[in-house]
Amino acid sequence: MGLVRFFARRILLTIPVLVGMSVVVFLLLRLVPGDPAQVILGLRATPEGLAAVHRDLGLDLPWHRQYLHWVGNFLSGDLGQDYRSHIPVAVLLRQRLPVTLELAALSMLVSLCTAIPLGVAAAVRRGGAADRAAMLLGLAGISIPDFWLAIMLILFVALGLGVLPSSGFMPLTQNLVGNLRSMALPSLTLAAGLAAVLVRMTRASMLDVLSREYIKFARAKGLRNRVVVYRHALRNAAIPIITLLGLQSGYLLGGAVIVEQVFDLPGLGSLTVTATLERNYPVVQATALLIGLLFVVVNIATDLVYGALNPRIRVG
Amino acid sequence: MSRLLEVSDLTTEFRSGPRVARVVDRVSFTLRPGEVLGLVGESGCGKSTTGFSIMRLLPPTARITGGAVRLDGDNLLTKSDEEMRQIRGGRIAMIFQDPMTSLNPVLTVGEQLVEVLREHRDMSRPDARAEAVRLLQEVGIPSPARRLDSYPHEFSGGMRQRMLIAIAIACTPQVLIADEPTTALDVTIQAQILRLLRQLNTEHRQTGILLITHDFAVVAQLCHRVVVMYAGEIVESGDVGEIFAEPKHPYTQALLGSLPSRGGERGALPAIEGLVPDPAAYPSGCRFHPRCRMAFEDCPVQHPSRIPVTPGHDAACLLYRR
Amino acid sequence: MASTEAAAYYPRVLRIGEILRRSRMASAGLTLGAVLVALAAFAPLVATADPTAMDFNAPFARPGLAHPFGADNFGRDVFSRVLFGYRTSLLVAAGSVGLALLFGTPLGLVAGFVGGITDHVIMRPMDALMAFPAILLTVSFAGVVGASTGVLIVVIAVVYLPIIARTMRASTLAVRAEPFVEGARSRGASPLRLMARHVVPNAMDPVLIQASVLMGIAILIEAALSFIGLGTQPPHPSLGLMLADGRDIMRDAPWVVIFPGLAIVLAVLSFNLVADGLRDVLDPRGALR
Amino acid sequence: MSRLQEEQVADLVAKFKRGSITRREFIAAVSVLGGLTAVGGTIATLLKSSGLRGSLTGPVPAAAAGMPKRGGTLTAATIDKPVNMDPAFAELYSSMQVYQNIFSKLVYVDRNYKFVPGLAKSWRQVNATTWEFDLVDNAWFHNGDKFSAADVKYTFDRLFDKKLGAANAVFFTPTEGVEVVNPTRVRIVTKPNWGGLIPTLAAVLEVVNKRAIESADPKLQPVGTGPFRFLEWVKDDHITLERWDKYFKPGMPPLDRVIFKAIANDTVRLTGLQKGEINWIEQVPLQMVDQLKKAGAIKANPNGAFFPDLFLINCTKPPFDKVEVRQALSWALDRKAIARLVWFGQAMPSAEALAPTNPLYSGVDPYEGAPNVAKAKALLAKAGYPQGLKAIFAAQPQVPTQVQVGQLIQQMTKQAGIDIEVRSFESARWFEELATKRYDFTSTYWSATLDPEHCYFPLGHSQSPWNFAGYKDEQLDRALEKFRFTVDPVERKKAYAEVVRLTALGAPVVFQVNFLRTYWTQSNVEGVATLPSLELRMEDAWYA
Repeated sequence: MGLVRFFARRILLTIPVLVGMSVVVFLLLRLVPGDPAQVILGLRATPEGLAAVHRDLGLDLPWHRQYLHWVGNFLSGDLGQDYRSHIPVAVLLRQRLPVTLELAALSMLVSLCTAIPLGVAAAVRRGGAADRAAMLLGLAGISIPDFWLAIMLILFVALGLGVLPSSGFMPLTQNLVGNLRSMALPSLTLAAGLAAVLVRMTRASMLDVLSREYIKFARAKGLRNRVVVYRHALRNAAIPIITLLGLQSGYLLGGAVIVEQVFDLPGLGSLTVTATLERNYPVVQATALLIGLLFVVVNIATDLVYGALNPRIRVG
Repeated sequence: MSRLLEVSDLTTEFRSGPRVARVVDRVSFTLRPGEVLGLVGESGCGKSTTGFSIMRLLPPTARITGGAVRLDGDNLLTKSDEEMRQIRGGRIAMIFQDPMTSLNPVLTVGEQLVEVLREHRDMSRPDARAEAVRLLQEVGIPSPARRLDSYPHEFSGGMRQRMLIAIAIACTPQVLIADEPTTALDVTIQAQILRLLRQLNTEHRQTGILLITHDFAVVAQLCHRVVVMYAGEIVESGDVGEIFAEPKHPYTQALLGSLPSRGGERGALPAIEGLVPDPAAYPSGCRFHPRCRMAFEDCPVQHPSRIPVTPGHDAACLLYRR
Repeated sequence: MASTEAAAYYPRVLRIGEILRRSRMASAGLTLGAVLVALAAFAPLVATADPTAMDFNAPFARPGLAHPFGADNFGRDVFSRVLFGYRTSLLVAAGSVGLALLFGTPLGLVAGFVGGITDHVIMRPMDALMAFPAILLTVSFAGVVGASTGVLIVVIAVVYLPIIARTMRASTLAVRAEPFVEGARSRGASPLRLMARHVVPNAMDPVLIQASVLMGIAILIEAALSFIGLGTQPPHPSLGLMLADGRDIMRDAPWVVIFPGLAIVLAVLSFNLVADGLRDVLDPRGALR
Repeated sequence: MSRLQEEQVADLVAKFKRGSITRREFIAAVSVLGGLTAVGGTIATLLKSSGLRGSLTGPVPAAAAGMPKRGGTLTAATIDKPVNMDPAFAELYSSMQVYQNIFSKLVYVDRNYKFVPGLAKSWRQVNATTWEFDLVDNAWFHNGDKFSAADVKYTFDRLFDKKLGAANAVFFTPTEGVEVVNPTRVRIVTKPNWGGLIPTLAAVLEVVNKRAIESADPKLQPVGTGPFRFLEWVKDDHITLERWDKYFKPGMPPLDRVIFKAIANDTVRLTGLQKGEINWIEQVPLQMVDQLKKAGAIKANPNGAFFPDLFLINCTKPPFDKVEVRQALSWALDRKAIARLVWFGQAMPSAEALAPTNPLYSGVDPYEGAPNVAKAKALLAKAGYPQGLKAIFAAQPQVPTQVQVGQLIQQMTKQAGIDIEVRSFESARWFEELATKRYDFTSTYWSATLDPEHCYFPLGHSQSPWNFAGYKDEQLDRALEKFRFTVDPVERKKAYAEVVRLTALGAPVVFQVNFLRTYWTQSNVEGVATLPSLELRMEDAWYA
């Protein structure tokens, strides 16, 4: 029963935040100079043409009516159409979300598999090879801008060795190998940055836990080293790591804009940028809400995992 | 088999950069089965380090540089890490000082008990759980079956200390090292834990208990023999009765003097002036001489060796030269 | 007693001597940082050419004597552009973090110290600000005022404000619970005096460490935003802009993207080294991640 | 020159264009065939064109190799995504590239600027204000309706419907009315002697069907009489067209199907072609053109300089309100450097909108010999800016060539005393700057250049809605109208030359270069060439 109450409370709490955000995004878009009709008609715009587009898109209505109109459609499941390509926004999001999710999942996976073991090894044998590697990867990782790393990978791996594609996206449904090849370099780029932060956090958190009394007591009980490190230490060290993962996945979902653009991946990030630049109101409003929702889902998931790991704050 | 645990000339040093602190300096004592030996001294005298040296559970900056620790004739210092690991928790177990921090907060109490049983007595999971319930009962925890799957934060300090004890005796160890087991508890709980330890001592006749404490009252209630440490050395050892009746070493006398006895007269308790010496720069000769009221010209020069004052009761003080 | 009293006034971070002595990393970071700042400051002297000067008949010149880092498609000297690019990067980093500190610290201090309703009134908008998509913020600022380095400094400062405020609030809460603060309060010290003499000096350490990290990240953000055309405007050299322009021609002139990128890495690395060094010295147990 | 020689020369020209033989080999081979002069204009044009490494702008010989074979599917990759299939709007060039294969025009233009029959078999100018068109009787709309004159009338009526606000209406302003004489003859009444009717019909008038427009959204469901029928549009991915069996040109089009994809990134588009997944692409990374031509694995099809890039100068506010300042800017330009450095040699320096191959081409350039710093400085002094002036060039980060040209002229004009700041505006803001005339000056391309009227008139005439420069000059207006209302080709060419001269001197717009739009295909694809109307006629394409 506790869990249901927890979910209900969290969902109810997020609704005002999302509504608030949608209003702010709606207003901000209208406040910023630049008329969507002008972008659509470009140099061939004529006064009648602009008026016709405004009528067609409902932009001639007062703002509050436009917002209520949008909310009405939203509640009935209609997210409106992309001003330029007339593609239903729902279709656009359905095409773009999997790309962003796959990119986020792959880079999260790669970074977890490298950062956690390396961070643990670094903490267990301080000053050892793993520790030096962790420090190096950590410092280099957070100092290298991801978009530069992307360009270097394209330059040396894609163009240099001609091994992996330098850009473009092959849908999973179409061809698995092609998909993984097209996602290889982009996820590697994001994973590097994420792994750097993760390895530093894991190492610091493990060092902190390994100095605790209950670890000394576990050793006094004569438990194998593996048991002490992974069952006793890592489970405690995982708590701050999970918090970090929650924050980082927020970045992966909305922030990986530039990596998406450098590798020409049709993800949510690049959609937000192009739509914002073209004043594509329905697309921007929908993507902002979706990214906001993903943030909320990630936060709830982090809290749940928190509870699972840390009995003291277990929920329900 | 009369000598269960024989520590001879054990020396442990902490190295940090140029500084070398000889925290344990040629310490020797023996523990017989069924006996409770008190290792007593002010904090910082090296008694806890002695305990951890025996367990070979020292931090990276510390190293045992001399002596021998024979458990049942085996010299633990020559054991490999793996061999030592199997001994810990099995043949030698340890109880830590602060129950609040010694149990893993994210694992259930049952898990932390069962894992020791499965490790050393390779029992199956169900058998281990059953044994765990029995152990909790033995250390006086109410409705143990139900509490097995609770988490440490759901227990009081006293209960958690009983948990530590249960874990320690899980594999009926030959030697039980208790490092300040009651210091972190309030007085009423302290009494219960001491009663429990005494009860365990009477039931497990073959187990020897090394009780590390700074509290003579605890020594009085629990120990058969006592060893007094000062500045990394043993300054006096003997039967509890004798030591309490006729302490020989000025340091022991001072310690006992500052003990509020029930019947004693009012008035300020005498305190020992000065501070415990820095382990990297011990005073010359007898290390207690700067704070010793009975010190005379030889004390700063000559280093006293432990001389038997009466059979079974020796003291390391120049007053009792052979 | 006087000496410890005085020491309490200056955040330990500022006792440079001690930090340098005790942390090789911090000193490495500081020296690297100092070198970069010097290069940026004396760019006009050090640069081998005017960063905006084009040489029409030497496009894509390879790295060599004339152009240490080679030339771009307009024949502009990459080395000089990197040096002047540093000026923009360091200006943005210092400006944005400075602004964020100016406003974020007091907000965090008051929220942490006073607590209760004030805490919520200050911190809830901060949380909302953090969830806001930074790209929309940038575009709207750039849209209204026109993209430029100045706008960039303000935008990054706005993004950093909640981070600094939250860090300051957390460390204020920690310091406020310290016995010596309770002691001072019991001696009748006014809240203002309390905050100024006791809380701020001791709470600043984590904030200044955070600031150092944020300086590094600010350089990344400036480069990123210029990369997509919303930050620094041509002809002002910016490392991000150079990367963006270089992308199309990197096949023929890889040096046009390699060196600006390396320059960014060095700048950010110096700030991170300093932050790591400070953290090791001032908080060995790593509580201030 | 014998029939055989002509055949061999054509083959050599085709091989040279594909880059499979170098210029030196070409000349050696031709001389063997009987001397350079004997081969005529083609070779001369080829040799004279400076800065054009390996490409050819002379009149293109007819398809060298045999008759088109029937069948096959061609996958084409344009740069941008198509957005709107309604021909009245002509919204985004990428939309036109698709729907020009679904709809038909009354009149078409071929590679050599000759106007050839489309839905109109023949046409004549009955009197000063009336033109009559005899229509084909075997054309069918894809929804089964038979094509007749009524459809032409409906198309025009819809174009002029103010409520619809169709952009192409601007090109037809001189049109007075359209009358149906009989199902196969239609009469168009215009202002007297409008010389631009035929070129405008060939450029922007696709005939639509009333029943189709009213039954489905014309933006999404195009129905025309063209060679290919609209099959499906998988949004954000591709559009498939299928051969229309009842196409009024017998036996055409050779291809069974055409699939249009959009790939924005040059490298990805090129890789697709090289890997064989795509058979036709719109453009390759410009700096790789020579290298690809040498490699010869993929085919560069004959191209034309039909895509002018020009400066738009705001004449309504300082500093460019004074004509001398605009002229000073014209003098300060180095068009060769722009062509070489910004367009990597894939553009021709040019002082006017038309390509040299266009019969009306004037070659007039009052700024012969630019860049000339002295003249520029003198003009600035005359305009009251002896110590020079500052101006802002508005550039869109999303249009790299615009940012590049901005940075380049910044350097060029500095010596002449014009201090230019390049300021970035994302597209929405850039259009806003243009519409509200807040900008100083900027650059843009202009895609309608089949006839000067489609370019000079909208940009230069004071009454035109697209007079972004806000330029008002009686003399130029009169010259534009004189050119518009002249039919005789010789007179038109003279009138056009005058328009070019006046436009250059008034300098509201300053032409810089003409971009050589090149289509690239796999080696077995024949019949594809850039057309002066920039149409993408897939009906010409076939697999060898």
